[in-house]
Amino acid sequence: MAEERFEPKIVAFLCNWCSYRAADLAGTARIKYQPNVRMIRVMCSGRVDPTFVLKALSLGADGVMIAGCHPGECHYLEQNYKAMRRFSMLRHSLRALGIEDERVRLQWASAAEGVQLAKAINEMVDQVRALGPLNWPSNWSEDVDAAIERIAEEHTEAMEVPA
Amino acid sequence: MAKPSFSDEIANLLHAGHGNPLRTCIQCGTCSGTCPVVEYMDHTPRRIIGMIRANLKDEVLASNTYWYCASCYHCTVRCPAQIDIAETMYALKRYSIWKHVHQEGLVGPVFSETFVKTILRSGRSFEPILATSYLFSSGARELIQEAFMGTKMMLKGRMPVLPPRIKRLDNFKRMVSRVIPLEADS
Amino acid sequence: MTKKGKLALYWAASCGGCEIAVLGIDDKILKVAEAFDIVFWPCVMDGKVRSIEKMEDKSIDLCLFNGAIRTSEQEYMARLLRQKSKVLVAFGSCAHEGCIPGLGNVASREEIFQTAYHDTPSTDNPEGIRPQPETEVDEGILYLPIFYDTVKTLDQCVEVEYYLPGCPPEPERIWDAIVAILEGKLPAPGSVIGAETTVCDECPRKREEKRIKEFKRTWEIIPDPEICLLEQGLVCCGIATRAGCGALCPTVGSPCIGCYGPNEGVEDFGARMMTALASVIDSEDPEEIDRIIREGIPDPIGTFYRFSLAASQLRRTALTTGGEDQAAASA
Amino acid sequence: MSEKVGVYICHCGTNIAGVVDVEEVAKWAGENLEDVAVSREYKFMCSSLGQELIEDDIKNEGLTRVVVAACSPHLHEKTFRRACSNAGLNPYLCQMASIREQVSWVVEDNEAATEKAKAMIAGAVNRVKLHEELEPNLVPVNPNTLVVGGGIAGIQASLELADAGYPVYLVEREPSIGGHMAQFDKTFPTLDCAACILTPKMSDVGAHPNINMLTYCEVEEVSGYVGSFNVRIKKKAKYVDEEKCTGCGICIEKCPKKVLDNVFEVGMGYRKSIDRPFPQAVPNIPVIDTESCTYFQRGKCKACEIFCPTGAIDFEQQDSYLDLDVGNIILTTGYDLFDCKAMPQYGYGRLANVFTSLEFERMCNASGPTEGKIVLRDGVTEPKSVVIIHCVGSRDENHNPYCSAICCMSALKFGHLVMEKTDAEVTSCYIDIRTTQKGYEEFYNRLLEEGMNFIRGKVAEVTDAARLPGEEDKLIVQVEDTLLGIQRRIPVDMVILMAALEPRADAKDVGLQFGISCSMEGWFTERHPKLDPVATMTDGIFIAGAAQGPKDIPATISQGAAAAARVQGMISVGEVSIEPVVATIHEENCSGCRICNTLCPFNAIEYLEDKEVSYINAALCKGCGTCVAACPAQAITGAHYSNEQIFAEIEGLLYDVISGNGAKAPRVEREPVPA
Amino acid sequence: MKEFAYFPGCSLEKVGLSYHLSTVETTRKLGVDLKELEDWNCCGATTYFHVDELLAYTLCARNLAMAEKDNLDLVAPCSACYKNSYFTNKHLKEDPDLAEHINYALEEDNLNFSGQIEVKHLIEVFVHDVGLEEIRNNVSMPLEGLRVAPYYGCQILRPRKDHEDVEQAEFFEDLLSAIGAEPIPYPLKLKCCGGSLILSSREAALSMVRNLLQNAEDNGAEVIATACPMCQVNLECYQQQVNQEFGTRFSVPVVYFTQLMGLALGIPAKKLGIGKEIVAATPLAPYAR
Ligand SMILES: Cc1cc2nc3c(=O)[nH]c(=O)nc-3n(C[C@H](O)[C@H](O)[C@H](O)COP(=O)(O)OP(=O)(O)OC[C@H]3O[C@@H](n4cnc5c(N)ncnc54)[C@H](O)[C@@H]3O)c2cc1C
Ligand SMILES: Cc1cc2nc3c(=O)[nH]c(=O)nc-3n(C[C@H](O)[C@H](O)[C@H](O)COP(=O)(O)OP(=O)(O)OC[C@H]3O[C@@H](n4cnc5c(N)ncnc54)[C@H](O)[C@@H]3O)c2cc1C
Ligand code: SF4
Ligand code: SF4
Ligand code: SF4
Ligand code: SF4
Ligand code: SF4
Ligand code: SF4
Ligand code: SF4
Ligand code: SF4
Repeated sequence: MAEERFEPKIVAFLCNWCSYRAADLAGTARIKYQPNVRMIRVMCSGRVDPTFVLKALSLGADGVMIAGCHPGECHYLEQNYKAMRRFSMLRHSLRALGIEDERVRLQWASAAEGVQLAKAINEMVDQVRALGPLNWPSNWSEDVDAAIERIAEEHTEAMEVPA
Repeated sequence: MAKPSFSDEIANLLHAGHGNPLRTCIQCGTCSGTCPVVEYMDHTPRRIIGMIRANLKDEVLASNTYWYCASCYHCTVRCPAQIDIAETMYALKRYSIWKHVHQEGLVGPVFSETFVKTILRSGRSFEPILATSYLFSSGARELIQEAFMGTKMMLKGRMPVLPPRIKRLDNFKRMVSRVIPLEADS
Repeated sequence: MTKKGKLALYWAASCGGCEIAVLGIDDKILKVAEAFDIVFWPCVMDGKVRSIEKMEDKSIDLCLFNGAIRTSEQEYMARLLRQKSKVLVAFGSCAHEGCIPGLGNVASREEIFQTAYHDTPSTDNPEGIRPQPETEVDEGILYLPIFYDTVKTLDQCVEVEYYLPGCPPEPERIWDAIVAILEGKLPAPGSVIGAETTVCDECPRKREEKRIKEFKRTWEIIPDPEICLLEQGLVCCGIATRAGCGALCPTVGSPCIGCYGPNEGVEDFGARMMTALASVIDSEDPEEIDRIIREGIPDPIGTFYRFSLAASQLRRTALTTGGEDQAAASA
Repeated sequence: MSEKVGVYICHCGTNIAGVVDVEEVAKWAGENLEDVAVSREYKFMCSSLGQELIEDDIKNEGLTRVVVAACSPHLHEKTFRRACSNAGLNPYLCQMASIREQVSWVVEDNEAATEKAKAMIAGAVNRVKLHEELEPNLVPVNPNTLVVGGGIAGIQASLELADAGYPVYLVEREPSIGGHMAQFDKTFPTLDCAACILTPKMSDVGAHPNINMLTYCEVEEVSGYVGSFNVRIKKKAKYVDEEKCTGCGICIEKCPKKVLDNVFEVGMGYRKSIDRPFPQAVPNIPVIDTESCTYFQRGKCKACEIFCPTGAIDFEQQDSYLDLDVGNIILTTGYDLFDCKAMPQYGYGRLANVFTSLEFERMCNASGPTEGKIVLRDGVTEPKSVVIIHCVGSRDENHNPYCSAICCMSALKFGHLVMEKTDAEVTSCYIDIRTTQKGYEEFYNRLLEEGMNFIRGKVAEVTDAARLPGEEDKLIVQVEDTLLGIQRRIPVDMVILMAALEPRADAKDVGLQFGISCSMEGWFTERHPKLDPVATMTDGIFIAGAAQGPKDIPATISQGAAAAARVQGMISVGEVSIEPVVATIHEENCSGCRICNTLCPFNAIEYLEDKEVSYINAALCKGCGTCVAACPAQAITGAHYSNEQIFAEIEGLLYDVISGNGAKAPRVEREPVPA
Repeated sequence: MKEFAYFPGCSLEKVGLSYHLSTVETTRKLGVDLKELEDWNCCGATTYFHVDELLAYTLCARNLAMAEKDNLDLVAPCSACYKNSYFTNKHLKEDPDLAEHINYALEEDNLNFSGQIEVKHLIEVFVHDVGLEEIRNNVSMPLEGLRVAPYYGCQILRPRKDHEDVEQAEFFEDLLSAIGAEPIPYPLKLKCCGGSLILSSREAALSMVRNLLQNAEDNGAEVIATACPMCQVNLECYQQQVNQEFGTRFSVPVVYFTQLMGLALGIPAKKLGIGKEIVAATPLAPYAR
């Protein structure tokens, strides 16, 4: 049997008008892509709050994709430019936190670009797979209960001996 | 794995175009309408593209079309599907040289190989060697004409007498061998 | 008033400023003393942990806990006081969201020890001694608390009833909170006691629509005294920081650095700053945008998470070195 | 109170069930997801039986939330919302998970597909529990309509509305309505004379009591929202008093200044400094062109003023402004013709006898510069041979990738006209002949019968470099006859370029002004390419005609009428419901930082100076959520896309990861320390 | 003063010696400093690409890398050298994988391509970097009355598409006007001369040469000016064979534009290599010093 391959979990935010429709199109056209990406529909890439991305990563996602209409083609005229700026800011901070660029991706996909979206998803999944699991919560999960218990025991012992 | 089709093979040879496929050709004929040498070709450039797409490998390789292409790039700049036709012609030349299949009696392939060998030997080109070595394989009439002109040009000081060389030839050869295996004689 | 309540105050990883802030309520401290018996306040009066351990559960009415959790001992104290107190208040930014001690989360224990016990110029440690959780001496084994890789907030260790934000909390707000507690007019458990809007609300500066072409550092400009600092290019966290301080910093021309923490309902302070600032950058060219951000905000963590890194969604930078040694040794 | 969620998983025949193990997923959802009261799978959820299933469960099981895992919400969200509504559940308490388009159709491995479907459903269930009941907002609709662009599309739309009894303002930026159609001689495929069918319509517009025709005007500013837009119109000075002018034309006759007409006559003819574009212009009022007028340029002349019998000339006239209130807007701004100079290989502008299609139209037109005679640039010589080149600037990645849709038919029309009016031989060089509408292929057949020649091949170049005998003093068209596989050089006297239709040069600006978007090329984007071709993403703004994409007159008219019908529908209902997916600022949390103020492209966000807080006008908000994501105080919430709902969805999507690492949330409760 | 890395190319060493000489003279006169690449190699004309694409890129990249070392833009007077260098530069800049591959080979010669510089054709340097105004100001012997057919050839313009004028260039005419000559319009000015076919497909090439000469002559050209040694050899040296083959009587001098410029700038004819022609450049005599 083949060795078990790491299957990253990626959350994707798709804007209702372009990229979600691109995903629809990829579906209708039966374009196969890797199943690792789980989609959330938002009205616009401009709705994507950096907190969503941080939340997904802190909950254990290995990567996050934000997809929207091409610059200049936003259904809300120009809101994807805001997404672009926030993405730039977020990436700047994520770098400082030690998260690789490939894990968070901004992807433009028009409603006609099912193929391109599928390609981008495949590419991202491959990149994240190559990086390995992010498993962010492990960064802070220290097992310290034993140490605290020992302090408690020590104190109990000390109390038993009358001062 | 399935063997790549002929059209895939040709697409893969178009490195700079990232294998820009010929699939988007709409067979409009702009290329052939443009081509200045089309009357000498046995198939028009458009047909060659159509034939590649139809995987008519033997017919394509047997054609003289790609050896007649003058690399004028006029078709390339005009193609409405942005296909680099001239580059495709190069790809066919390469393919046929590698596979040693091309129409009998064509001068082009011999010339190309000789030319490249010269450069790999010296780093620079040297017209007399080139002309003579290729002329062994072509007719006497051209030989006389070429010798006639060569002498004339030599008299005018326009033909080199000694072959030029570059200085760091060793480095150069090693560099080349990192890209393609050098033949023993070079 | 029939029976006096019992009050405990404790400090964990903190600077002591919060303790001073408590004293900042001035003569009102007497009213506090009227209402409460202070059973534990290590900073001010002698007391024994043991006596707390012996107390009945929930016998302390109010515990004001300041400081973040950096060591196992602090976590032990947090658990202990939790168990003994009816109402546990995360007092001040450190307990609330990690504050400056929480910025230690940009490094690992290993890196911190390396700096503190080896690399600083003033260190004289020829034998390279480092604190160890366990040391064998002739008398037996000596234990030291474990120094965590990751600083935690109080509520990451134990359940907390209320939060009092600020570095330190303003004395007026402390008094307001105490009054609320005394009068039993408390919000739902889990709430922050404070305003529900941000510093801009209290800031007297004039505001226009915001469009930022360039971020400036404080030493680069002498800000106009009337106009919003952010509009002058200074990264002012007043937009995202909970009101309560009276806009102390921006009023005197210094941009807000965010000590009062995020507004009600916000999950990540830094994200709010990032998104707000990025939204109003005045460019549509990705390279230009990158440049403005890179040059204007060289230290995004220090800028956006100065007080809240430990409480943020990601809590810390990726842990590359250090890790298991101490915890493993103690187990 | 916990919610009772119903989960419905659709097989979509085998579309979903063929890949996703729907039984397993339904069982899993029922057993593992919190608050799920009912979990079912069914063959076709969108069928009436499928919908009944939901309705029954809502009634009988008391469901408070519904999740349908089926196709894309773009397809059936409305269907399932309606089902909920029918059963008395607020429609916004329903959520779909797209397990067809995003799972079964795109995932190869059945197991992986089933896993992904579970995650998507977990996300939807988590989210739907936080949904809120929403009610659409109702606003009244002003019965006035603004139509921008007086081509055939705008004319049709205006007449439909006016005939139905509603007031229309028709704004046209040129001095006369009529658009491109007014320039033509005949129209394919029936070859009716363009003027014969257009002029009556134009005069109807001019005379209609319900139409207020505003020619030589431009829209300056637009604000407001569906039902009540406010529009500011700039009336450019005509220097002729419209009230006094009778259209006698004496001024035109007397004006001494003749200039090349680059607009209506596309450079083929001349006009006076005071003139109307063409004799049948509506309104029949001339306009002074200050750029060329002797008086405006040199301060002397005034011939027109002197001769005008009614004293209508007014050199002092200024631009003026008009403010209108309208309920709906129809944009019918049409197209521009591709600039053939961008393809120098065809010689336009260099080789005299290369004409553009529009030039040729003017030449054929009996009232045009040559009075309908087909002649070479010298104005007298009749061509003996003509080549028509198709796809000039169309179907060409170097210029416009799309097909311009009308030029094949126009080329056939031209072929017919040339052969009708001259003895010339006509050859069309084409890539494909596209004659897809009713009667079009028949027209092609007719031209074949009439003897027009066809060569399949895109022309490579047109040159005057003679090489072979017979080429001297001719234009040589070099082309591959692709059906024969040979290159041909065809010597001819005249070449006609079938230039592409392009979006108006200012289309993107106009789009921005009205808050609608354009395709990459610049065509106005419709709400749905198949199902809603005349509406746009902005409610109350409709599009019709060639502004939406290249099309012929029948299609243009249909769209004009369709847009008008849509507007009539809005007016007759009298009020319009606005999607409740809008953003709201919570005043008590807003600090008045003004970060959000610049962010809304629909100007929905205002700053209230007195309260020092920002405010969102729900009627203007389109619900994009950008401001919601931006507010640093988190004072803005977005209905149906709140942070909590999205967080919940993220948690659901990652259900399998979260349970794996025990870090459900950063805040952890611990057991008390033992005493 | 403007400085460029100069890549003369093999042809200029001998066949196109007069191009080299006149280039050196004219640039010097106009204050352009050409620094010859110290150990350049052949660009391979078009034939490399017949044999191996990567090899072709490698050889061109070696020259580019040497120019990068000096941090100078590369200028080539030969159209083939220019086109090969230009596209190698472009493709390598756009495709980091390709660049990595090529750099692996360049390591052997201690070179590295990083995409720092631009590649220009000599005529571009005159038209854009020096500027027509500057040239006009330096003309001491305007070539008044000399009817010149500017011959662009292929590869200055094609396959580059970012020139807005690939189909209808005018800059050669502008340059000729600037030195006082009279550029004659003739439709085939951008057509291929068949240069790369002359050895391999002579029949085709000769017919292309004939068409060009015919078109230039029909339109009244006294001389043809070229900007490429290949074109020059092709159009000039094969005239006799064209005459034999087609029974024509062409005798049109074909000179380098730099030679014409040199004369106009008052440089002695000898220094410009005038006199090395096979078809004597008699129409230039009145302007020669
Ligand atoms: C050469 C040629 C021949 C053709 N022949 C035929 C044919 O025989 N049969 C056929 O069915 N179709 C034919 N067509 C297609 C036909 O022209 C179009 O289908 C039709 O004209 C589209 O009408 P429209 O109203 O959408 O646009 P247009 O005719 O372009 O009208 C748009 C109007 O809007 C005005 N306008 C533009 N912008 C503004 C603004 N910002 N503010 C105010 N006003 C503005 C313009 O001045 C113009 O009056 C032909 C097209 C061409 C190019
Ligand atoms: C194979 C094929 C594929 C196609 N694919 C596409 C595509 O991908 N995209 C696209 O845009 N178009 C496509 N089309 C075209 C599309 O089918 C038509 O444009 C569209 O269906 C026309 O709709 P309709 O309502 O006019 O007619 P119809 O769909 O034919 O509907 C007419 C209805 O009227 C009923 N009816 C008929 N006579 C009577 C009567 N006397 N009394 C009562 N009822 C009656 C019929 O039963 C029928 O339900 C395709 C067509 C075909 C043949
Ligand atoms: S020009 Fe391009 S699209 Fe047309 S036939 Fe040639 S390769 Fe195909
Ligand atoms: S590049 Fe070759 S195929 Fe293309 S037009 Fe020139 S000679 Fe013909
Ligand atoms: S200075 Fe700071 S606190 Fe004051 S208004 Fe501006 S952003 Fe807000
Ligand atoms: S609801 Fe959607 S998925 Fe289900 S049967 Fe209908 S179309 Fe198919
Ligand atoms: S004033 Fe102007 S418009 Fe009137 S007649 Fe004179 S030139 Fe013509
Ligand atoms: S309609 Fe005909 S001529 Fe026009 S672009 Fe389409 S195919 Fe070409
Ligand atoms: S961004 Fe938020 S706090 Fe600032 S003005 Fe807007 S709503 Fe108010
Ligand atoms: S949600 Fe979008 S449309 Fe609505 S007010 Fe905010 S920015 Fe404007």
